[in-house]
Parts: sequence; structure tokens; C-alpha cells
Amino acid sequence: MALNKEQIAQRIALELKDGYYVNLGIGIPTLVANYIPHGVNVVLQSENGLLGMGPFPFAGEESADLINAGKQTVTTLPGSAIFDSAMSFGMIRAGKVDLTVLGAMEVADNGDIANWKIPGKMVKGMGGAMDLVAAAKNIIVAMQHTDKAGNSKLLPQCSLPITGLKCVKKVVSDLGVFDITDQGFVCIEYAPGVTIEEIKAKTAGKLTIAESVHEMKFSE
Amino acid sequence: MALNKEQIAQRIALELKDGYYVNLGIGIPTLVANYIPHGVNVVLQSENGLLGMGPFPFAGEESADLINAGKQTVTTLPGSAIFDSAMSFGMIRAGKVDLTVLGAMEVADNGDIANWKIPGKMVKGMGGAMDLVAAAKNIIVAMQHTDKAGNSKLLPQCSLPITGLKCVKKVVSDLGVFDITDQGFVCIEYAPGVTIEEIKAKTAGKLTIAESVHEMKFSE
Amino acid sequence: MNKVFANAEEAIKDIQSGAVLMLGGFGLCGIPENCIAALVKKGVSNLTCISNNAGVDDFGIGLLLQKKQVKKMIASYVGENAEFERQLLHGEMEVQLIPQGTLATRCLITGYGIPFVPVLAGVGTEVAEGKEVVVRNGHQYLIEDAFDSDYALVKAWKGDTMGNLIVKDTARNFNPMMAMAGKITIAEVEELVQPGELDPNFVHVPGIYVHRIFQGTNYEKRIEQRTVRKPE
Amino acid sequence: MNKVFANAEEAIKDIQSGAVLMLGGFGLCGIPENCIAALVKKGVSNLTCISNNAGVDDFGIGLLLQKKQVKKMIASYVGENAEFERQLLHGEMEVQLIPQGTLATRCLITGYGIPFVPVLAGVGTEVAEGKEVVVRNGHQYLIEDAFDSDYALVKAWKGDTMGNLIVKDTARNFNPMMAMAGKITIAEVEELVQPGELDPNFVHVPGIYVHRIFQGTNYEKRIEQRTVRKPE
Repeated sequence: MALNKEQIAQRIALELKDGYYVNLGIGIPTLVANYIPHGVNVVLQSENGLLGMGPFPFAGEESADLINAGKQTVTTLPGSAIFDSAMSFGMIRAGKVDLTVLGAMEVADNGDIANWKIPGKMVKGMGGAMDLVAAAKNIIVAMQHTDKAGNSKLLPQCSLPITGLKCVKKVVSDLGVFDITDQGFVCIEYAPGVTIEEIKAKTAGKLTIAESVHEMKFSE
Repeated sequence: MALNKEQIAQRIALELKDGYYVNLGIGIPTLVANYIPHGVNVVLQSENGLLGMGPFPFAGEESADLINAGKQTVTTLPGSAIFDSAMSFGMIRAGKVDLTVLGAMEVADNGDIANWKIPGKMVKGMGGAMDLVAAAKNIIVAMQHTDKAGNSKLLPQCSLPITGLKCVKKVVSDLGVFDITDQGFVCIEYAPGVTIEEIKAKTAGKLTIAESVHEMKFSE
Repeated sequence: MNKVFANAEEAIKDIQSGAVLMLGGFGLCGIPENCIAALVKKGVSNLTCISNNAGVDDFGIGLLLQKKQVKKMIASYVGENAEFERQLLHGEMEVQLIPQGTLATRCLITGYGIPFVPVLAGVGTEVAEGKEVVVRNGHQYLIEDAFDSDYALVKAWKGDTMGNLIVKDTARNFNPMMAMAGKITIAEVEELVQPGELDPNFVHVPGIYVHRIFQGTNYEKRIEQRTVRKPE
Repeated sequence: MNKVFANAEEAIKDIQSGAVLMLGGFGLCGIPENCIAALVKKGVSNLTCISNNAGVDDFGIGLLLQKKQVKKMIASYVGENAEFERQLLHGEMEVQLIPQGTLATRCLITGYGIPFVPVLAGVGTEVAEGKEVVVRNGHQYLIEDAFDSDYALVKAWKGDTMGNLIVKDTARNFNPMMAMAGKITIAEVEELVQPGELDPNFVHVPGIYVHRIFQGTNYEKRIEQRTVRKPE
């Protein structure tokens, strides 16, 4: 059975390594913070200018002056640092952030990503997404494998306006885990109860099944 | 009689206007701080990263962590701000400093300045001089009119390696005050006891005597 | 050298219709509430607003949009504002979208006297259209220019009468860079203090960058997404 | 994620001969005294040192010069050092002089992931030789590149075990930008504290930029020009 959002987040959390500085986008990526493995210390970077983002505040302790990139009230942690937006994107651009997790509308089998605009509908803007995908050393996309009509979102090429070129390294969808290599999407894990046939049927982009493919685990 | 260094500084101090942010170079320029006219509030910028530089500390209160661009121990004043070297030269480059006063080995009648290197002798380096002359809106040079051998230092063109092109707006020497315009050095004031003939004899660059030329005053 | 103004009305008195403004803040966090209210009251129009966001329908820059005072919006994300959408779709307003880091960096270089900067963000996207591209070390970079604005309106937590500013928490965001980038920078602060009350080591914006300062009043400091956790 | 080292010897253990180092400080103010002493003791040679100054004969980078450990010096001002002069005149050392603001800005863009920056300083001078020149708004600008160094050695006043740094007074100078620019940044601090002891709002260098940190010992903090005024 396909994963729910929490399970996608849980699987992505296994990608975190001790000492990582991590930027988590809005949506499913935000949930990753709830599943950081025991013994793994990571520091969350919020691109509006906060390193060491803590959990939501207790009711009554929220501050209008302390929010994350999703405009949610958050807290600092011991060892946090606050800085301006130029420095925030400076550290992102300089490759100091080890891992960026973000959502996508479409991903192409060469690593192109589209997640900021649907022509003809509302243009909300790219926010920090273009900066993040242009600069991050390691980008994992959390997404649904298909849209509501059942159309694949893992494509030979993006149909929507591009956010960044050849930047996505890995996709964790509700159906499985896919590295992006010269072989296109390389399926290395499938969700419990999901068949390779279903993945093949729902992946429009070039798909390779890794020899070592196995069922997804949620802890190491 | 030609001015001494203190008098050159005293004359330059008349150029300060209330509210100015001023960068004073090493040597005679530093002395300008001692003659700031009453009622004129200026803020001194030291390019190693200090705005609102105060006087030297009292003996016993000096700190190795608080120096000016000449590596002298200084103090802060109420309203001081400290910043890194990138911001310091950022504000200089962005034209936020209203006046820069610095010394020179040579000035040319088109405003070129040379003050960082004597080939064949020791090369000390330009420090912040090239940044300052490239960016300051208003540069006044404090200098001796001639070298020890009596050769003019106000020249048709600099013989020493250039620090910056066409940047000096005014020279205050021991002999007089000279605007630099399309007419070359325009003598607008002469030092008490100095004749126009002496100034003409000791100025190798193009010299114009202003119609309004008059003896220098040291207070307004 | 008096930089202190009585209030927002006095501080923005000379802002005319057609002005190009930078406005600090991220979402509704750290926005110059008093200046925005004064601009609404003054009724200037045809403004170009450079700001990361465009507020919400009834707060922040949204208040200027309601009154149709904005001709052009230069921002990175405007997705919290239905009135914005309506004006955009009806062609009543121009919008130029810029990646957030590029926006921040363009402000920074403006304040540092640097005319342009090469950035990776946007290469191969719509953002690159019409822009100069240079190649270094095998990477393509877009050439992005410094801003040329008339005023920067920023919000700080504390400031002194010499214009030194301290910002608080993530209300820092774009405020320091915009303060540095403004031809005329107007800072509103929650608390205006005398010189000497701020530690020179911990000033976020040196006073040289700030031309006018006033103590704001009646800060609403609205929270856009109030998220809390359960008591433990 | 342990960034804490016992001392300078441990922190610089892997620095090899031929390394390219950035060293913070302006004159003798805010220099990484412990790291320099450890480099002298370790005896690595053929170093390239990027630092605003080269110390004095018997302190700061001058100690490395005495032992002929420096192959190349990249600096803005080196005029306080007779041994430097001797080695330079005898061709024992290379030197590259860079305007101070350009040096600072090149560090900054390195830490901000920007490959090059246009600057006015040096146009029409020896500094411009061999450099690309671009024209914008009628002005010429030199194209100056980011630095590619192996280590940055910086000095701060306080730091926490996560690498966050606070610098003091004008000992700030180049330390924050070099910390940001280092591929591997080693920070020595006068006082090493636990996370939570530094106010997040007043951290000068966020820990993400700092890879190793240790509490230094026996700081001499020599004053180059002791200037005082008369008692009033």
C-alpha cells in the first residue's frame, strides 16, 4: 500500500546523518523533523534566517518575531544562531547546508524539478526554492508519485516551468525511493505492498530497477 | 611662512560639516580630529571596522582589541558601532562616508594620486587606500607641497605607481588650498606669508590662481 | 545631525507617488507597520515596492494593495494575498518575481557599493530570460544587478538617535540589507534609545546607513501562522 | 557532531606543508595566536598565507616568516616587518598585494558562494594588471575572484561547542569573513562555552561555518601602537 505523508517523512529521516545541517521545505519535508533517528544530531536551517530551529512553542509562548520559512511560529534551541537573509542564502549557496528536502510538482529523470508555478493559475512565486535547488549539495524530493488524476509526476521532462536544472539526487514518493542517475530514476526501494509493476506503470520518466531493490524499511 | 602639520590639519577641519561621516588617514589626517569646529558633529570611521572612533584611551585603559586603522589604541564613543572589514569597505564603497582625508606622495593636476609604493624601495602595500580613493565621494589630500629636495609633489602626472585615478578633489598643502578642476590645481587660498609666486614656483602641475584667492583663515 | 522624527507621517512626508520603495520583513514578521500605515493615509500611488512578500489581504503591504497604491511589486513570494491575485490577473499591477536569495543578495550588494553579482539561482528558468549569463568553473551564473530605490523602510527592535539598529529574532530577515541599500533609509523602532545604550559590538545596522528614525506606536505584530505544540 | 578540540596542536594536526591558509586579524589585533604557535611548532613549510597583514618581526605571522615557513603572502599591508622585507628582496618569498576592501570582499563572497565580484578599487593601477575589466554605468570595475583556501584560522572572543562565535571590538576585522570562507574553519576562542550561553541574536559567526573550535591559552594580545591621552 502506498505510503502516507508521515511515512514518506519517516523514510526520508533515515537519510539524515549525525552533524548534518538540514533545510526542510514546507509540507511533507517539515514532518521529517518528527522522525530524526535517535543518536543523530542535526541542525535545522530555516532560510528566513535561523539555524537551530526548535519545535513549535507552547501556547502563549509564541512570538511574532520568531517564525520559520513557512511563517509558522517556532522556537530557538540552545546553540541557535539568527542572521539576515543575505547570510542565510550565502551559507546555502556556499554549500554549508548538507541536505535540502523539498516538495515538487514534477521531477524529470535528469533531476530537473518544477515546483513554483502553474501557468494560467495563480503565481505564488518561487520564494527560496530556486536558490535552494541551485546551491544545495544534496537535494531529496518528497512527493506523491502521481497527481490526483493518476498521472505520473516522475517525468521524462518537466511540463511546468522549471525551478532548477539537474539538481535532484533522490526522490522519496509514496511508492518508493528513487536515486536519480545517468540511468534516470533508479528504484532502490519499494513501499510495503507496492509492486514493481505498479511503480513501472506509474513512472513516465526513464526508470531502472536496481538489482539490489528491496522493500522499504523505516528504521536502520 | 609655510604651514606646519598642525596648521594643515586645522585648515582641513574647516571642511567638515555637521553630520559628516569622515575617514581620516594616517599622519596629518589623523590630526584633523583635534580641530573639529565647535558645533560641528562628525562621526569618524576607521576602516578596520569602527564607526564613532573616540580619542586615545587613558593610560591603563588601552585594549589590544580596540584599535584604529593605524593600529593605535583608541576608544569608542556613545553611539559607536563595530563591524567587520567587508561591511566597513561596503559602506565606503557605497558612498556612505562623506569625506576622506589622506596623505599622498604625489598628486596630479587631473586628480590622480600616488601614495602606496616607491619602486625599488620597500613595498608596504596599499592597505585600504585604493578602496578609499576609488569610492569616496569627496577626497581631500593633506601633504607637503614639495619633497625634502624641494621638488614639487603637485605634478602634471604622477611618476610613482598610481593609487587611484582622477579622484582627489582638493589638496591642502603647507603652501595653500587647491581645488582640482578641469583647470588643474586651482589655488583658492595661500598660507599666511606665502606668496603666489612661491606657489607658482613650487607647483609643477597645471596651476590656476582663482580670482577670489585670499589668505587662509583657520576658523570661520 | 538630527535623524529623529516624531512619527511615521513626518518621516515619510517627502515620499511622492511613483517612488520606488524597499520594505523590510518576511511575511508579516518585521514589517514597517507604522510606515505602511502612513503611506496608506498619505495616499501616494504608483508605488514600486521591493519586498520579499506582499503581506496579506488586510495587513502589511496588503493595505497598500487594497487602496491600489502599488503599480509594481518586486518580490519572491506573494502567495498569501487574494487581492494581489485579483489585481495581477486583471492587469492592474505588474509583478516581478525574484528568487529570495537573489533578492537578499541584490540588497546586500547595493549597500556594499557593488554593481552586480553572479548567482546560480534561476539558471535555466524563466528568471533567466533577458539576463546576461556568464560561465565560471563550468557553472552558469546569472548576472543580477544592484537595486536603485528611492527609500528603504525598515523595522527594528531598538535603535538609537544616531541611527544604530538592533533587530530581534527572525524579524531580522531583510531589514539590515534593505537599511543598507536605501538611498534614504527610514527606520521605525519599537524602542528609541540614547547613544551609548546599545553595545557597539552588537549593532546589526550601523547608523551611517540610517537617515531617519522614529519610535513607532501601536505595533500589532500579527502572526501569520500560529503554530503551537501540545503541553508536555 | 563533535567540533571541539583539546588545543591548537590537535586542531591543526592535518595541516600539511603547501597548504593555503587564511588567517584572521588586522595588524596584531584578533590574530589566531595559538594556531600560529602550533604551526611554528609543527614546522610545516611552503605555506600560502592570506591575511591582511604579516605580523611584526617577532609576533603574529612574523613567527612563521622567521622560520621561513611561508612561500607566498597574500595581504594588503605588510609594512611592519623587516624580516618580511628581507625575504621579499632576496626572492625567498612571493607576495601578492590586494586592496584591503577587495581582500575583505573576496572573503565575503567566498563564504556566500559567489564566484566573483566587480570592484572599483585598483582600476588603472598595478593591481589591475592581468585582470578582467567590465564597464557598468560608465565606471570600470575589476573582476575579483573568490578565494580557494584549504583552512581558515580565526580568533574569536567567545564560542560555543556548536561553533557559534562572538568577536570583540575591532578584533572582529577579517575574522567573520574568513571563518565563512574557510573550506575547513578552525576557530580559537578565549572562552569556550556551552550551547545556550550565547544569545542567538548576537552571534557574529553561525556555527555552520565553523568546523573545529578550541579554547586557546596564554594569549599575549600584543599592542602594536600603544597610544594614550594625558589624564584630564
